[in-house]
Amino acid sequence: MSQGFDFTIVIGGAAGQGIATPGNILARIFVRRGLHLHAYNAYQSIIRGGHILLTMRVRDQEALSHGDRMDLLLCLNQDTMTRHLRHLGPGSYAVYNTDTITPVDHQEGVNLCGLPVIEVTGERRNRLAQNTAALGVIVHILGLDFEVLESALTLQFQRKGDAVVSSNVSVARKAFDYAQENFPALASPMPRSPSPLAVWTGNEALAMGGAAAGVKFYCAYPMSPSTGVLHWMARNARELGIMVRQVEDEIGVANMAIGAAHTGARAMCATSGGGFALMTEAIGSASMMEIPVVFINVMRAGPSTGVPTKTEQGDLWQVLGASQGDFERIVVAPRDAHDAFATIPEVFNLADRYQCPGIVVSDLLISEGTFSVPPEKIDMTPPIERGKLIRDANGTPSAYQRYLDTPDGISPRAVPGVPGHVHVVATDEHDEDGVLISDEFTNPLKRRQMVEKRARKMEDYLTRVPPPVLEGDTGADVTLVGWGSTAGVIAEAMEQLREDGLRVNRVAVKWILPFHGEAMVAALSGAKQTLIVENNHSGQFARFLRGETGIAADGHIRKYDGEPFMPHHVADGVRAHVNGLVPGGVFVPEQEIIV
Amino acid sequence: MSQGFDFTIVIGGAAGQGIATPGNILARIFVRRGLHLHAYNAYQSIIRGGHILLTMRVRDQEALSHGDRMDLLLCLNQDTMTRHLRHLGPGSYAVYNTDTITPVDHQEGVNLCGLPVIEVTGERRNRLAQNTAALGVIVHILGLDFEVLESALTLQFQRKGDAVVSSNVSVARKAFDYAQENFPALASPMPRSPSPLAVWTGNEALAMGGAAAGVKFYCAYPMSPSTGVLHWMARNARELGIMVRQVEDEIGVANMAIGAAHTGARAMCATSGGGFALMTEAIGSASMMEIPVVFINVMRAGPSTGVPTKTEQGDLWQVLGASQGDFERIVVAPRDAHDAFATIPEVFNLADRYQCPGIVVSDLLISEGTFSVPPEKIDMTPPIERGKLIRDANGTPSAYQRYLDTPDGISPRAVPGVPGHVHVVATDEHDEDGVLISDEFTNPLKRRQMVEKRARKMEDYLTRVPPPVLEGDTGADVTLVGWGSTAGVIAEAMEQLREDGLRVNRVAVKWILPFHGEAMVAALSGAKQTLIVENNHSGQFARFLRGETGIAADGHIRKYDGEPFMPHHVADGVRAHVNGLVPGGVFVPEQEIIV
Amino acid sequence: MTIDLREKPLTAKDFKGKVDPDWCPGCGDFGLLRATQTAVAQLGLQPHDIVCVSGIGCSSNFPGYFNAYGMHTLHGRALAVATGVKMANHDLTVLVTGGDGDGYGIGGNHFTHTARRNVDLTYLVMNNQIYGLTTGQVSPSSSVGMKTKSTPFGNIERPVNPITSAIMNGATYVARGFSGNLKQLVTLIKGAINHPGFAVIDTFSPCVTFNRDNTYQFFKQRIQTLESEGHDPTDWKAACEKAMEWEDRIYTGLFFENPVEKPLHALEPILDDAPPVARVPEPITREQRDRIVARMM
Amino acid sequence: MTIDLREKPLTAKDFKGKVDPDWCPGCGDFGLLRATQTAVAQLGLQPHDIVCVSGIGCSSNFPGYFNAYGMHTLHGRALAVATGVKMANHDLTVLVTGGDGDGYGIGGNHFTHTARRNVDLTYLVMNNQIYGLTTGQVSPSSSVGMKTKSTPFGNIERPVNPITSAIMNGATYVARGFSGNLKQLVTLIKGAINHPGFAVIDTFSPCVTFNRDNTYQFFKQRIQTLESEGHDPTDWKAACEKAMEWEDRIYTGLFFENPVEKPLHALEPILDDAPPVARVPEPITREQRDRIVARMM
Ligand SMILES: Cc1ncc(C[n+]2csc(CCOP(=O)(O)OP(=O)(O)O)c2C)c(N)n1
Ligand SMILES: Cc1ncc(C[n+]2csc(CCOP(=O)(O)OP(=O)(O)O)c2C)c(N)n1
Ligand code: SF4
Ligand code: SF4
Ligand SMILES: [Mg+2]
Ligand SMILES: [Mg+2]
Repeated sequence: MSQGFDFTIVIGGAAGQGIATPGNILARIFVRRGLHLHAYNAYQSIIRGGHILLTMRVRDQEALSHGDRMDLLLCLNQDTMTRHLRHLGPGSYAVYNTDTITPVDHQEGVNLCGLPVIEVTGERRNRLAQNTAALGVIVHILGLDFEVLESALTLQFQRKGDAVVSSNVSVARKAFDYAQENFPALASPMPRSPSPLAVWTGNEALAMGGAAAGVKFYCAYPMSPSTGVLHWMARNARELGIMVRQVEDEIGVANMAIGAAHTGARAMCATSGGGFALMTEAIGSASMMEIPVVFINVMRAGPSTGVPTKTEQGDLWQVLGASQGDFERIVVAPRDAHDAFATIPEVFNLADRYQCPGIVVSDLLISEGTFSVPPEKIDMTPPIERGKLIRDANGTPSAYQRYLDTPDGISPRAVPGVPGHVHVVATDEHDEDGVLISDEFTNPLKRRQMVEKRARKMEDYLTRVPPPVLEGDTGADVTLVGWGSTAGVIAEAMEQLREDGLRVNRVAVKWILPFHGEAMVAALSGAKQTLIVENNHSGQFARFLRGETGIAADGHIRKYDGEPFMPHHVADGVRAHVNGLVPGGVFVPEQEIIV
Repeated sequence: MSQGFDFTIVIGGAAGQGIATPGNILARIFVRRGLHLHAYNAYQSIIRGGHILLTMRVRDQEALSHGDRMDLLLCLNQDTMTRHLRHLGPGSYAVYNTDTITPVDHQEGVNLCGLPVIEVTGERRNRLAQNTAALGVIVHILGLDFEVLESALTLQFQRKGDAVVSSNVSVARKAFDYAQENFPALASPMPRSPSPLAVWTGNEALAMGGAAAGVKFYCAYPMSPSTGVLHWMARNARELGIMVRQVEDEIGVANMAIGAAHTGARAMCATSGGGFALMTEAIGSASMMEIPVVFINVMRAGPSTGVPTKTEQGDLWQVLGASQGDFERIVVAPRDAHDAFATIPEVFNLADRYQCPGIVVSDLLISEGTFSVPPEKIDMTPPIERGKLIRDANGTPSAYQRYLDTPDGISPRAVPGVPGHVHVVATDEHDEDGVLISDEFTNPLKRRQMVEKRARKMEDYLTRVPPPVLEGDTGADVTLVGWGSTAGVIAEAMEQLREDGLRVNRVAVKWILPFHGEAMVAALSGAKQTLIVENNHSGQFARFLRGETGIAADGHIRKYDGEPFMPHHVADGVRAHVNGLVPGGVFVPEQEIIV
Repeated sequence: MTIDLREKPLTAKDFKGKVDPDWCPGCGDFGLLRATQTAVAQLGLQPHDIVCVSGIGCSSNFPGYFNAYGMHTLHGRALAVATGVKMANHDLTVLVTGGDGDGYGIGGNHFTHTARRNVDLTYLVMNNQIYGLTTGQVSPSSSVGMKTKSTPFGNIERPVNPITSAIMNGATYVARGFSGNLKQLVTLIKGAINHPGFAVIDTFSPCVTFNRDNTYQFFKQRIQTLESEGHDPTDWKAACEKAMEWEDRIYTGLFFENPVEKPLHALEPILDDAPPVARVPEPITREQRDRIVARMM
Repeated sequence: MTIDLREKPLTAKDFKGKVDPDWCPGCGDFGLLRATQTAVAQLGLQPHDIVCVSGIGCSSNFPGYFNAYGMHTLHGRALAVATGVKMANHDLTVLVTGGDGDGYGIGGNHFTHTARRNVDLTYLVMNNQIYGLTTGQVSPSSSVGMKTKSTPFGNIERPVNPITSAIMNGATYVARGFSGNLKQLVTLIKGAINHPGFAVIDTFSPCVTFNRDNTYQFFKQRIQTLESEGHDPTDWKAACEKAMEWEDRIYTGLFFENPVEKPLHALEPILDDAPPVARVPEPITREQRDRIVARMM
């Protein structure tokens, strides 16, 4: 496929076997060489045991998905060998400890790199020696100098003292030497680029986006796969002056964030589906009181508790239907980690402008994935626009009305503490002055006026967010439509299909509500065969899109087994559709890698 | 319009002035005469003060809405006179106490029936004397014998003792006599029919539907306009052996109902929008555990706390988006009180069959409205079908699997206590035996199997609920589409338009999810101009319908000021659309009666 | 940040809201409103320095009748919202007003955890032992046997005791008032506002429309003040014991005070310099950014 | 209704679930599981007579490892679900199992109100003072100063005291166990199941993976049994006082018991004849229907 360097290392083992450490060390090595990384970790809700499979794709250009390949499989236990050796093709490598692991049936041309760990390293007791030894083997295979590994090990273990560092270096060295003698290295070694990259998870990107947006109040209740945002915030709270609170439940979280936001702080909180369900009532209240707050829903496989460690795009309708009644809010689904980072300040600016809640929809794939990022793309001082916010009295106060029915529907918003602007915000319907009209006289004319005032706010919204665009060949045979995190995998599937001679373009939808319906119709107006790709069972986006535009796709590619799409899954779906092999209209790829 | 008897009495006053009593007395008089009643009470969230307006429409045939007319206005205070006298047309009546109330500008031909209450009745102290006296006047106007009122008063006040009865009868008598001398009666007096009717509110109908369905566990947290269901249940609990609990919040409610349902009792709970938001997480869990429970959402004007005493159809998307992930559930919006009553047992049978939650969407208009009902239509022993329920061991237990992957996706469900069927139900994804697959090995193949098993359950669902049908002229010029409670007002608007010479038909949608999309497309296939009528701002049903069928209506008639549609609002909207006078496509009627 | 408009000392009248209360004539809530207006005036507070947060209920309409910044939020959520307000700007005086259903029913978990955290709020509960706004259902503080629309055969659940519950959960100022004793209420409210920590005043506030059992009469016959008995508010056991009395004698006054425990905002070093809201526009510095990015490489 | 299969007396082993626990080796939850299996076997209960309800958390995986009817419900909601189970069929023995976060954090309000109602449940809390399943954040029972992923600079919120809180809220059997003392646990659990009312056993159940502070060692050094001190479980004040000790001495055992108060199901006459579930198919009689309709006319 690609001509440059594109190599995927897969590490498998049980929880508690310490997969994270070699993963981290390799990630550091790669990004310091300026290579791009896209890592997906398939894991379970278990602290020890089970089966973890970490897929690390390294590329000399941006890696938009974790790809389709296994070029090197590191087996930390027999189970990994048994499950995955058959996925390896000719020229690939299997690295394992021959003391405990035996190869199984495999394709021809696989390089079996069995290391007798005890014999080579002399380590009998240390369960983790096999991990460090494996790194020595891998570094050799990649054609790197041992010094690269040595400095990475030093960095990793220096907190634990010199003895730990030197014992690890020595183990790695012995394995490296053994590998040089016994195992073939890559024909063309791993390249390097002059500009080192940084590495983050999507949750860290979301948290940093919040920090960049000026969030000074963050609260949460832990819930996978969103908890990483809380962890980053908690760690950086002191340095950045962010008040971080863990609250008793998600209802408390949402309401506390609303209180802080009303008081003038930018406030954010993140959760996953079940927690978001508990927040919905508060989200509606923020809209009614016209308080800007940002809520993040990191989707995992549902319904209900579902599969907490697996990904899905199954909460779109929950987000669309969050809370009773008609009300103003913004919904956006970023496409990848950097997009998530950059979107948060944008959403805050929009939420502040329109004085309404903003909902950011991420998923496990983005949030818990590990990705490289060019450091210069980490802009921590994006523009901050707080809209019609009154933070001081500015001379003689005039008769202030919190919900003044202005031409654009947006009323100047004073924060508590400002003299002369005392007012009450209310979740009951109220008049321009914040006085309830749900009580003594439920005036239907005033009621209608206030509904229309709030709705009017959003009239110019679509001029402020980019419309969905058609990317790729115009006049293509197939147009793929995705939303949120599938953007990358769709792009890579398109590359594969192009190699097949199929002309494919795509629309990657990000801004969901209010929706750019007309632009979408325009973008798809020339489409010959439209296929919607989404990571759920019922086609949540397809139904939404049809409701907003009337567009019924010609076919669907869906996956709902908890594992994310790989590019070939999408490409296979396109081929099947093009060849008329999808009678029901919905193609569901087989998940080959069973974790 | 109609040729028979069709008369609307409107009573206005402040909260605390005792509007309910004359309202109840008149209602009893009407239904005992076998006349049909459709009453709507416009009120506020206040215990004393404000403005209440009770509209009681009496008809010799079924009254499908509270209509468009005021034939008799009873003013209990000056405010009512000032607000509403101008709504009276020629031949109508205004009844009031001249001691405290003065008429204002009015149309010609209104019969001003001012009663000098103190002078006529001799009652100086008793604030409520004016109400009883007014009944005397009204009974005269309606052309009824005084005995009718006497027996109604006796029935109403007998609990308070003979003295209260006789003083009320005496006041009423004096007023009746005065009225006979001073005010004209109706040209043709109120008729009677041989079969007396009963009277209920929609909430009572919902509760009775539950009782008829065999509900043995009802729990709730009070929330207007759903609380009437709790009140009926509490009152009848002992007689019917229903365990009724008021719980600490709606989260507790939903989960408690789930516990009771799992144990084998039919369990139900009702709430309104904000409470429903809190229940959503549990609703998803019931679906995942495959437990049948019925949740009622009685909509009121939103968003958020909104206008608690006003009506709206604004929670459709909340209901559609209740809880994260894709999951099985039934959503139905009954059309009126009797339909609500009859629907509950149906939903229970379906929920039991498909082992999933059922959601019934009512609104304030249905739930708090007062309606006549022919007693023979109150069938308290509807068919009960509990599906694949195992309530005893039935011989030697075989290897029981709670989530057995059967051909129809429905697995036999054993309740706790049955020997040999011990199992665990789980909100985490699980295998056929109920063992979690979210833990040790999150097997994507099993995951997919279980998602598909649950989805398969609903495959034959549409064969079991009636499809939406086109009612009225085929080949009509305009097709009106409504859902839930607007069925009646649309039917009456159609009558009015037919008198205009406009040919109108309609589809009144009731069963919402899973949706009869194909039948809907068929029903609307011949429509020339489709207009969707709904009681919300954003066109929630229109968007849903388009998403399910691709049908984009030609126009919309919407109302979101808290007050329900009156038939002429809908008719006006149709006329405006037909005449091309609705540039934006959305007609919003003016609410003329300001309460 | 704000212009100081504090020229003239304010009186209770200056704390009247934009509209008159729509409570039923005789409702106990009038008493707490008047007492609060008097207390804040006597403390020399300005309307813009106060935020009054409520949930939903008759009593929760309070902020609309009180001249201060107000938030009329969701049923049961006032304490959570108020904690957010206080954490964003601890220079504000934050009052929380609401009903027994709002606070001890649906809002019970926030009550427990706000007490545990000792957030510096003044929580004024208008306890009428009934759900007023929804027209008379049983509340978590209704007595056993009470007949309501949802318990027509009499309540079978024992009521919460907000006083012992607040004490045991960690509230540091716990009192009981009666809307028939304004003088005591004013004193208690002033003490609560001055107290640095979570202060709860559960106030008997009769619902004259739906609660026929716990009337002014009922309380007048039973109420005794703790002051008159020389109760020691640092003795939690005595406080709990006195709070449990009900049949013949019911105490009002300050049950418990913990003068030592610091409030939440004082324990968080981030808040030492200034409240978050004062730092809102403060951008991430170049050095901060570089430190963060360096850790990622 | 059900066939009686009670031929042979069961042993703890018969209460092993379909799969082995996936808890970390050494996790305290193994102790509570074993103790519960032993207790129900000793009481002669049959698996189908028991329903074990949990929320979400490491500890909440309990029902999967226990041979009985089980419900693995939502995080924090086990007590509400279990109340529904018990109200629908009070002939069942209903156990509720879960974590400290599940029960005292998100589930706190159900805890308070279940205690107040005295629902006849046995509530077994595996208290590890941490959020285990979500990989180590502060919990409402974490000690002040504890460093976790969400409190890297140390926890500043005081922990709940589940014992005093249960007692004050009305639970009628309140105990504390330690998964390092199986014998005591078995006794306490048997007592709890036999007790007609809401029984809570808060059990120290060390999380060996995420809680480095509250280890077996920590507890072994401090734990003292109430039995050994002759504590009187009807004395709530002594119970609360003993439950508050922490630094040097930590008590386990039965703190409090109220043998008089009736459980909720015994107070509701509707349940006198039979549980609702037994009456499910019972239709409305003609007479009942006619009485109802008559009132509507
Ligand atoms: C989530 C939710 N559930 C229910 C309601 C309905 N509701 C409004 S006020 C109230 C209870 C009022 O009782 P209380 O808090 O004691 O206040 P009071 O009216 O007695 O002063 C309820 C149940 C609501 N607004 N929101
Ligand atoms: C509504 C909701 N919020 C958050 C979560 C995530 N979650 C799962 S378990 C858990 C806490 C676990 O702590 P605890 O209850 O103490 O149990 P432990 O794992 O320590 O035994 C959390 C926050 C969830 N499942 N649902
Ligand atoms: S109903 Fe009761 S609580 Fe509400 S305002 Fe009236 S007296 Fe007060
Ligand atoms: S993480 Fe802690 S609580 Fe969870 S199983 Fe492991 S030791 Fe037990
Ligand atoms: Mg109350
Ligand atoms: Mg825990």
